[in-house]
Amino acid sequence: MDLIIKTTSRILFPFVLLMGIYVALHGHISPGGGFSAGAIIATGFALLVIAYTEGDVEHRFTKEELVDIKAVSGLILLILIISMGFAWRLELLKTQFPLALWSGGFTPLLNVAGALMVITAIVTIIYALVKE
Amino acid sequence: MIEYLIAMLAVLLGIYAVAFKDNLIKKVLGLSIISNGIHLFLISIGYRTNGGIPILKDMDITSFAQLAVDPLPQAFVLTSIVINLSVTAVALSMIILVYRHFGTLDASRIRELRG
Amino acid sequence: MIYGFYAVGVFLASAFLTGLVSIKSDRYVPHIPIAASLVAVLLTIMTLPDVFFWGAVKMQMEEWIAPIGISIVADTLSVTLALVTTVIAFLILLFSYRYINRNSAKYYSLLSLMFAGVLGILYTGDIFNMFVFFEVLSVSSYGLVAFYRNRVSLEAGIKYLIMGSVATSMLLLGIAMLYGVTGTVNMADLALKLPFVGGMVPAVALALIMTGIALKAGIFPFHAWIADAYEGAPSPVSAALSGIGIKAGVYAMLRVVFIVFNAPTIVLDMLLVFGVASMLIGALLALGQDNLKRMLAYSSVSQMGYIFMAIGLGTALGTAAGLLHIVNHMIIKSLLFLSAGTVLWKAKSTNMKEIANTVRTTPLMTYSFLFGVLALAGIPLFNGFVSKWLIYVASFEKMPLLTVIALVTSAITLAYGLKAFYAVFLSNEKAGSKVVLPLSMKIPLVVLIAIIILLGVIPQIGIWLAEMMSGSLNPSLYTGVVLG
Amino acid sequence: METRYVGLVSLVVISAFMMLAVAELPEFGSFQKKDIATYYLENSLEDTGSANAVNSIVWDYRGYDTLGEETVLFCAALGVFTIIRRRFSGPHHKDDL
Repeated sequence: MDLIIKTTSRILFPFVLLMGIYVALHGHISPGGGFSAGAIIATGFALLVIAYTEGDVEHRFTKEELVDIKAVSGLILLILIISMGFAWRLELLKTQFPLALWSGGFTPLLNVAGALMVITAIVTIIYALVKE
Repeated sequence: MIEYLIAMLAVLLGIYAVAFKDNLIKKVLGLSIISNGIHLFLISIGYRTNGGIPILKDMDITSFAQLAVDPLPQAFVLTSIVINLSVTAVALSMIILVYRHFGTLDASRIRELRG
Repeated sequence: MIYGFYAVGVFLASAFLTGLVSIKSDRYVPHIPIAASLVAVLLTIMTLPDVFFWGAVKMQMEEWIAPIGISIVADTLSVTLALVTTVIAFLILLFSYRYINRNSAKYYSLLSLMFAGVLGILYTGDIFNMFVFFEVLSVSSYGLVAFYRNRVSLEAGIKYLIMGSVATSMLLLGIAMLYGVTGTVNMADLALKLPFVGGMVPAVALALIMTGIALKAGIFPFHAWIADAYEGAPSPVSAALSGIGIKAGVYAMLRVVFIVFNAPTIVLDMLLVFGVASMLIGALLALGQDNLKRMLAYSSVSQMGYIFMAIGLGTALGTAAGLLHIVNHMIIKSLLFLSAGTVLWKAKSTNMKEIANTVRTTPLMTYSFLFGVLALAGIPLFNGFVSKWLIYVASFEKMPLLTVIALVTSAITLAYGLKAFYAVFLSNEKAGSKVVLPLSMKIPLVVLIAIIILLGVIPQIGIWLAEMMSGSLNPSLYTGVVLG
Repeated sequence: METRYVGLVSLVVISAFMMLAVAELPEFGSFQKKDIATYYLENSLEDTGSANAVNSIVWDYRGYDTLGEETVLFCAALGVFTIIRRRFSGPHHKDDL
């Protein structure tokens, strides 16, 4: 990939990230939420992975052989958050703490966890496919 | 009634692609066409004539309930999109290796070559 | 409280923990799923008393009123199947302790997710939730079928994937239509609202759902993928798929046809026709196979035909016989695949002739395969006999011709079973490497043989179980419990 | 080639069947028989505290579905990794059994 694509993707990446984070955090007020935010940020990463040969992207991820185990475990942490939420809520601790600032009870927390989950999954899949 | 037809046509197109196209990648594309057709069908089931998006902006609850579109199929579509994504991801990674092993993506030829 | 339902969470947790543990060392990876399946067995046993006492128990996710949230229902049918599933899951995981030595972290994660998917289907009372867990079951088995990554398993994997996802899309389309017409997704609510809906839509929705589920259960017109998938997959995975994966499809079909649509007669007759067809075709195809795994795969198709035929009879005895045959077939088929696994462990190919002169089998392997074949064919003193005898009696009441066909198929089953038994086990006094079975492979075989003989010698257990299970198939009890 | 005709015929039959069913679905914009949906619209704010009804359903009312869906995503990532392992061996010999 020649220089133009590399530089533009490098410049563009932070804005995509910002957009994704905004959508994730405001899931309970504005449209979008966990999944769309995850998709947005994942496309940001995909942009980088495709623009750069994996050589340069390598420094974004840890060492080569750790990548696939790390990716798997990365997913796990996030699923644990979600299943914790699910299990915790199963005990019907319905303490509806009306966080004034967030005006959301429990959903924003799960939105962010879901978004992280989707990002890790898609990024690992893209990375595996590109590296192949 | 006509509005649902388009969704049905998409599903049928997808089925045609999966059943009759030989190239594996076309089959996987057919799968996502079926899936998108179903999503269109789901959303159009939940539609309400000139209904607004189901997000409570600056309305009181009762008029919001009369105006907003049905949110339940949208939740199903969200789930189904992610499922479709994961199935396509697994399918594509398999196709990469099938191509490496068999040298071709033609489903009928693969069946002969598997020996 | 439905403790058995937490088994789904236990399997999910074990899948994720194996991934985490695999970072440090691969040595402790198999221990987690095996422990998890033990906990799952315990949890399911804990639910047995109150389910069998009340007939059906409902638990609501976060206490929303019935049709709003997702309702979790455990009735006698789902708990019995869940118990058999968790026991077999434990045995399969134990069996693969020494069988899979490379990439074991991913293998165990995917396998425990597959069991989580099956248990999720068994316990859910919500039709969309059943679709989601069908997907969990199928996506994890796509990865497992293509686990060996050689020519055969890759081709099997891609074919299974394409057929599987078309099936689940049809299922989703059927659910979408039902939602369009009735506005609810909760099965009990659907059962109440569907009779008031006229016209064609329920019929088409049922047809779509049935095609999706029939494809998953590998019935006659859609049985193409089964032989390849079982041939390509590692033996414990084929045992899990045929023992448990297909049964989730049959359970879902039972749930939809009997509870939601209240068993319309046309559907039962169709089940009868498809059952008889797949019974015969499966048996004949199995007869002609010289590959051990493909033969077992086609015998699964024919046994599923028995189950569908028994249920298609429509009589109370027929359904009871069919349900009992599901349980029996789960146990027998897992035993057969695991014993085939022990043989194939050291053998290079799955062709029966070549196996004969490469592996000298130990007595345990020989007897386990022999007992499995005899039980499959319904020979007295084995559990297969109890359910097959009920099927013969039930089909005799309805149409004597069916009993004749059933008897002929059992004869064919015996024929191809013994043919495989002779080819692989009896004719190899010659060289071949002595196979020393590790303990982790011996225990599952011994346990399964014990269960088969126990159920065979004391048929009252089976008959009592069949009555209890068929008791849960009446919609009024189900809707009463769920909707209060 | 005859399998093509059989396939085509079955496709035509399926499409006719589906069109019939579609004809009887409720009117496009009509919102009848949706009591559950109206329940969600009415009390999603005070039950889950989020104005976005779709999000409250996905994450709170039917969170169990989303958990199942996350596991599907997790299975896919694992499936891709089991299939594309780094030590990919040559095309023509039996892989690690």
